[in-house]
Amino acid sequence: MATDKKHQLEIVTEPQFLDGSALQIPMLQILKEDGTVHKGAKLPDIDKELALKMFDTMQFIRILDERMIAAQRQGRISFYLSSLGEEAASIGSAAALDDGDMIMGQYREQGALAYRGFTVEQFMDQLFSNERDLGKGRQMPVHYGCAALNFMTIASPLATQIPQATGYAYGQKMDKDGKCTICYFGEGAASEGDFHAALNMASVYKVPVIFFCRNNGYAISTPSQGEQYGGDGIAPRGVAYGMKTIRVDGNDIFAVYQATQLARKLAVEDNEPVLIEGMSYRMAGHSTSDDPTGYRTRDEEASWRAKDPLSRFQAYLIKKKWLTEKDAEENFAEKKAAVLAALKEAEKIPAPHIDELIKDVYDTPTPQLRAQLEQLKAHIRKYPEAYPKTASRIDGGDK
Amino acid sequence: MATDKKHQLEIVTEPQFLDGSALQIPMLQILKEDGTVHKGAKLPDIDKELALKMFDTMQFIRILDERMIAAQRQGRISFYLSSLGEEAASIGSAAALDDGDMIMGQYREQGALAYRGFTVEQFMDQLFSNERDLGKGRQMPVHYGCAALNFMTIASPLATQIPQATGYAYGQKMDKDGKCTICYFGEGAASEGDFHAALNMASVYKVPVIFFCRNNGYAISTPSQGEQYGGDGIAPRGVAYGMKTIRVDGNDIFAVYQATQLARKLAVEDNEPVLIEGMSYRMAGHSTSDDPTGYRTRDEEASWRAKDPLSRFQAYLIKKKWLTEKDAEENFAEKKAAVLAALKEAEKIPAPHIDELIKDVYDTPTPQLRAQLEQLKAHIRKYPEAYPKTASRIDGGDK
Amino acid sequence: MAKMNLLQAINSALDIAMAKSDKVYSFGEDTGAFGGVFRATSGLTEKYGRHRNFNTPLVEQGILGFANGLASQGSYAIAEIQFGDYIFPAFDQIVNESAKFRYRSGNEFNVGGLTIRTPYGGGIAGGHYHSQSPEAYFAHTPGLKIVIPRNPYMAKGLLLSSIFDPNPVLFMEPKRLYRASTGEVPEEEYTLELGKADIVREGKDLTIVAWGAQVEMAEKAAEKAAEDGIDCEVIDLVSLLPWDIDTVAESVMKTGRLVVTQEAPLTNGFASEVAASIQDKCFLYLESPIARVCGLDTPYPLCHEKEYFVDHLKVYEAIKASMTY
Amino acid sequence: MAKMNLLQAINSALDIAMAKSDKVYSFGEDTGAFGGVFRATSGLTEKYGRHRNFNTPLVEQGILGFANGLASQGSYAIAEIQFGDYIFPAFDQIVNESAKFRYRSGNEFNVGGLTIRTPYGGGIAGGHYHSQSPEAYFAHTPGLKIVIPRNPYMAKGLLLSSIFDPNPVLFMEPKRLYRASTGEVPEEEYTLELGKADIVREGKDLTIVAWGAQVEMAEKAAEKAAEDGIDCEVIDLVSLLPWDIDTVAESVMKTGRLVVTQEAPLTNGFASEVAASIQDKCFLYLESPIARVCGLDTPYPLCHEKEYFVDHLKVYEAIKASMTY
Ligand SMILES: Cc1ncc(C[n+]2csc(CCOP(=O)(O)OP(=O)(O)O)c2C)c(N)n1
Ligand SMILES: Cc1ncc(C[n+]2csc(CCOP(=O)(O)OP(=O)(O)O)c2C)c(N)n1
Ligand SMILES: [Mg+2]
Ligand SMILES: [Mg+2]
Repeated sequence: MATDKKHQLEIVTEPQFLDGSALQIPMLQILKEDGTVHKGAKLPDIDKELALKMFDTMQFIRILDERMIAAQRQGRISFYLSSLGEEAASIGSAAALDDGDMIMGQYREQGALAYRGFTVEQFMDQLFSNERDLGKGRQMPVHYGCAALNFMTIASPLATQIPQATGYAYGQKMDKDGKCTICYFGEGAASEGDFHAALNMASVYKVPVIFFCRNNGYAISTPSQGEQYGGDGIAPRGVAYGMKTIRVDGNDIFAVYQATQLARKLAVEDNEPVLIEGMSYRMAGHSTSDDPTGYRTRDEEASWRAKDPLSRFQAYLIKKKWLTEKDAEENFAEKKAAVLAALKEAEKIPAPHIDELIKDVYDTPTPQLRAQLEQLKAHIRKYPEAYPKTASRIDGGDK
Repeated sequence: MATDKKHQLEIVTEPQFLDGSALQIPMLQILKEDGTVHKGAKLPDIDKELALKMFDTMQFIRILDERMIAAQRQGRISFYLSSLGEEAASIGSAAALDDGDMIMGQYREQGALAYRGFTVEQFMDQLFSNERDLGKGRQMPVHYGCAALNFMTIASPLATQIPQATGYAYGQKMDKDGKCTICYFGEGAASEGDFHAALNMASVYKVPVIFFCRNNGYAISTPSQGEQYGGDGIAPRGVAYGMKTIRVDGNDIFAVYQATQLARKLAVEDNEPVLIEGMSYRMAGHSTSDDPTGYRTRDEEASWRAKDPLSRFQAYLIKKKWLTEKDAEENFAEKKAAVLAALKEAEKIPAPHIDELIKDVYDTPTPQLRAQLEQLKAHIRKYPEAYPKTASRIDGGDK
Repeated sequence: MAKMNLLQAINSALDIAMAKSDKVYSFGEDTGAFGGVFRATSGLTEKYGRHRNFNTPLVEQGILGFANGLASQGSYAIAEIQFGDYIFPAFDQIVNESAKFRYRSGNEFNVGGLTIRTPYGGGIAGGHYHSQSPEAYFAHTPGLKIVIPRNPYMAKGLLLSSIFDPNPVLFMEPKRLYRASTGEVPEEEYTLELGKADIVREGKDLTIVAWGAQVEMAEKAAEKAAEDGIDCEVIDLVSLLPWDIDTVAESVMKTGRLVVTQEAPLTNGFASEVAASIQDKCFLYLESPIARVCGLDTPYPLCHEKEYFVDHLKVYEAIKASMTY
Repeated sequence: MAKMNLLQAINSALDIAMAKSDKVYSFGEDTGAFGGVFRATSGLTEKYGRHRNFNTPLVEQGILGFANGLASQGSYAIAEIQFGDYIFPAFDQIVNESAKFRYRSGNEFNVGGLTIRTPYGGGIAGGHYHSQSPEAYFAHTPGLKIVIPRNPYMAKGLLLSSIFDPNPVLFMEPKRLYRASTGEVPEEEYTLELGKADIVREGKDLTIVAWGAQVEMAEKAAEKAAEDGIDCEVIDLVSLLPWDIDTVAESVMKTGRLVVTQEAPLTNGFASEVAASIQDKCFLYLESPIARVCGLDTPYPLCHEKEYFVDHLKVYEAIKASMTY
């Protein structure tokens, strides 16, 4: 009832304005920057196998990102967008989920996808828009998606996936399938109207969704504090929506894992939506189209290199004797070789056939679309040299 | 800097989820429901003249609203939307402002407009869409606007005026004119994406704007608590944006006045945006198109009648001896007569000339629009009986 | 068969769809137990529970975002936007998301289960923001279907088809006809083909194309023209995306003349698409220019609604002008 | 005169406008000291301070809401939307607010000081969401002006006109030409008339209508056709709202043939409006159907961009088809 609530309101007779200081939210950290554990901190329940899988994925993504930035510089792909420095956020959270949970990402969550089992070949096929790409080469590099792995296809418009996650989770709740949805987004995207809609609706409907905000300090060139928002980041908004909320060190894979594991329990068992704000830093440029020297200092970047999530976790694993320096190096070399091999293979695979152009607009192409395609093909046949990627195969389609 | 903030974050090593209970915001009340003053409460600095002007305006609006609901039932106007029960919120806040401050309303702020000096004739001209209407009869009843009184024309799309208020206030800040903007909206409209954009941007830019949320318990049939939002109303969002925030009893004109006066000081002197949440209740249907018996009980309505802002204020004034019962009754009768007279006059004034149809689309009509108008006029001349409102005057325009 | 008005026909379609599958959900502002401001969803909460038919918070972009997500999960999501005039905050979710969901994913994911219902159009003293006919804003969007019924029978069959069509559908309801239009409607389930135009009156002299509430104006104008001995064919487009260009072209090849009418402003309305396509397809058959009878290029006015409105007299005048060209 | 590319011309217009009046503000995502992702606003913060040229939070509906409010206050608000593909969250603020602000208030208030700048169009390997040409979505909106320059000289003069025009203007910048198109541009202030089309090549056999980046394709196609002895007239529409129907009609009455080209998908694009209007105005003069050479009715694809793109060859083929009809 609308009125019940008001009756409970505490009454004061002197005006007092609150502000951001009324709600300062601390940050959960388990691993310190040097990879040692905070005194008294309880480690999440992670065995050696799981820990090494998480580490392996982090290492793989680090290699993939670095290699593909280089490949873009060499002109082999048109565009790339890395998650350098943020691997713990996506991998630590993905590891705490069930494989049946839906993942909706923004575009910097290749770690979560790799953790789910997306192969290096699959990554490359998407990056090269070749005919093996599950997305049929239609979107820019890094817009991965895979129904079999419950990883929703990435799309460029920011924040649109956030209310979609609320809707997806509503379906899961009604299906009573014991699954939840995790939705990643940047602190920049959290300024969009869709963010507000999503969290408010999730709070009203009580759906099993985990909103994971990667607060990496920047939205392209725009610094978060003071230019993206005026308050204490994103977490206080969760409280304002009456939602379970926690802030974690996004570079501490244990903090991320633990918070996500508990969040999943709240989501799946109690239908409580949860907001997690992971504090991190975007180590590279926004994408290969961006040069961050235009808006931030090398000193600032260096100060964050000391907090690197990969070396932090590695230091822990070595101290714990679950890993040796040598293993780490050998694994690194092996993965690098695999990435290089897959890259070389993928770039040779041809582009999708021109017949694919009109598919999937609707479940079946309309007569108009068929006519448009035929007209286009006739045109290509007339000027094959102008359309070299498709002309040679134009009459070998699957129609 | 993006990083400074993070360094200050308090670190915890045990996961703890916050929720709405971390921030419960009390409500300022000065006048109790019976019109007596809370013990120890400091009254705002309001002299007899001001108090009676506020009371007069409340009474006028109450009469106008009741009369026009009746006029709609009689079929004399097509639509009406009252502010019954919420008069204190708009009038108490408007009274605390400077006449040069911009008011941007939603559609239930006729009280603020009347306080500024909009005449009963001006109200009627708009309600009857006659040729004297400042809005040229183009919008539905209650969509008032008046540049001379710094009252932005009301428009139906909800929440769009909230980011506009941030922008308007930005201009005021840059002009250094010592003025601010107040922006009213319902708790329903606060669910829109535009609300989020507006408050976040105001917090980032530090502009002299007062966001006044009239939380009246309903958005048409949708109750606020649990169906519009899951948290503790709208006020906690202000805190989350790092904005000065206060919650007041919206039916207590002193609480409203005092909070707004202090808010204006924060806005104009410190460029601090402020969020005020006024708790109230929509006593009538949403509009004359609505019948609230479909979604709420008479008991609930009755419980709020006891909190009526007009009788509460009247009780205070009589106790204070600034007003007698008899004065109140006589004033009531006088205003009612004026409303009736204005109504009768306004409904006789003709509709705007057909030439007005194409004006103000652009600063000057385009050739295409002129041609369209000429074609329309030729058509009306051919079928005058089909367009009786304009046909007889069609060739007496001002072109 | 039962006598139903357009609202009842819609309610009946929703009822049947919800009974048919547990995975059908209906939601929007005030659409829960209250049944919506026009009462299209009344009774559904009682029958199917408050988790199947429910209120949303007041946020159109959220309604569509939520609906897209729910549909992508495999549910049938029926989202109501209270007035067509308020669909624009959801424009991004519809145009950039719903419409491109399948294509961009290479068919890994889709929102085929999505149906957006919204009342549209004028003639109800609603002024700027309760009268718009925004169909053309959406008609430039591959991936979306747009369907507009003209009467109760069409409304029920088309809505059932839309709900279970494997593509996102924008279903626009002529609100002027909600209670005004009544007719015989089967009580049981039936569907009508999407993408197919309907010849509602045969004629040989001139073709009139209309959709939604304008079909009535076209028919009235045709009747009036018949008194002058002009024999009009009236086509209800029914679907605007994809639209049935062949039926229209065939008719125009027969009649040689075309009048297209829409409530929305002239410039870049859907009538322009019809005219552009048909002059191309039927160039050698046209005996006079294709006429568009549309709203003026102004916002929808309140006090001059009668003058602004595209009534049968305006359509009739266009017919005569075309015949005497 | 100086040699400038299209970006520099825009930057120069902004610079001049901001120098001219203290009440000119420029803002958008990343447009502050950094100068925007394309650098159109670079140097402005340095020159005019961080309160005149600044970053916004990442929220397009907020950018336009803020801009509408600022313009209604009497300021000149120049809002950048980073990519035309991301303008849709602001659709409501533009279509329901900016465009109707003056009309709905009876001219008590207006947002004439508003200019919306946004890069649009394909040819840059941007896929679905960095390639769209959304002009037609806005062209159905009385109250708005839409302006698209084809080269640096036009860009500077038109942008200065747009900024100080007493109506809200959507100014769309062909991003493929940002650095590719260079030319002589006066360093000082100058303006160009809005609403006026520009005949960029005279000819007598066939008229080609284009706007923005497509003008280049039209010109190239005209050159190629000239080799076949076909003499094309090329018209840059420049303004889409209001658009200069008279100039196009005059040309078509002379040539008898019309090809309209646009990057956006065919259905309900602005080319449809041009075709619909011209077949009406020039019915007796047309010797062949008006051809529309447009994108296919699909989302903008990445890997088949070259095939999808409306290049000069496609325009050329349409010219030939029209000539031999
Ligand atoms: C609706 C929309 N607006 C603008 C953009 C352009 N854009 C792409 S990424 C980006 C910054 C995003 O920042 P954030 O959300 O913090 O994520 P991060 O890149 O830091 O991971 C912008 C402005 C977009 N893709 N979509
Ligand atoms: C964008 C938009 N969506 C929907 C509507 C229809 N509508 C008009 S008033 C209203 C409820 C508003 O509730 P609230 O903001 O709480 O204000 P109140 O009426 O209670 O004062 C709705 C849904 C609208 N006018 N604009
Ligand atoms: Mg970021
Ligand atoms: Mg309310």
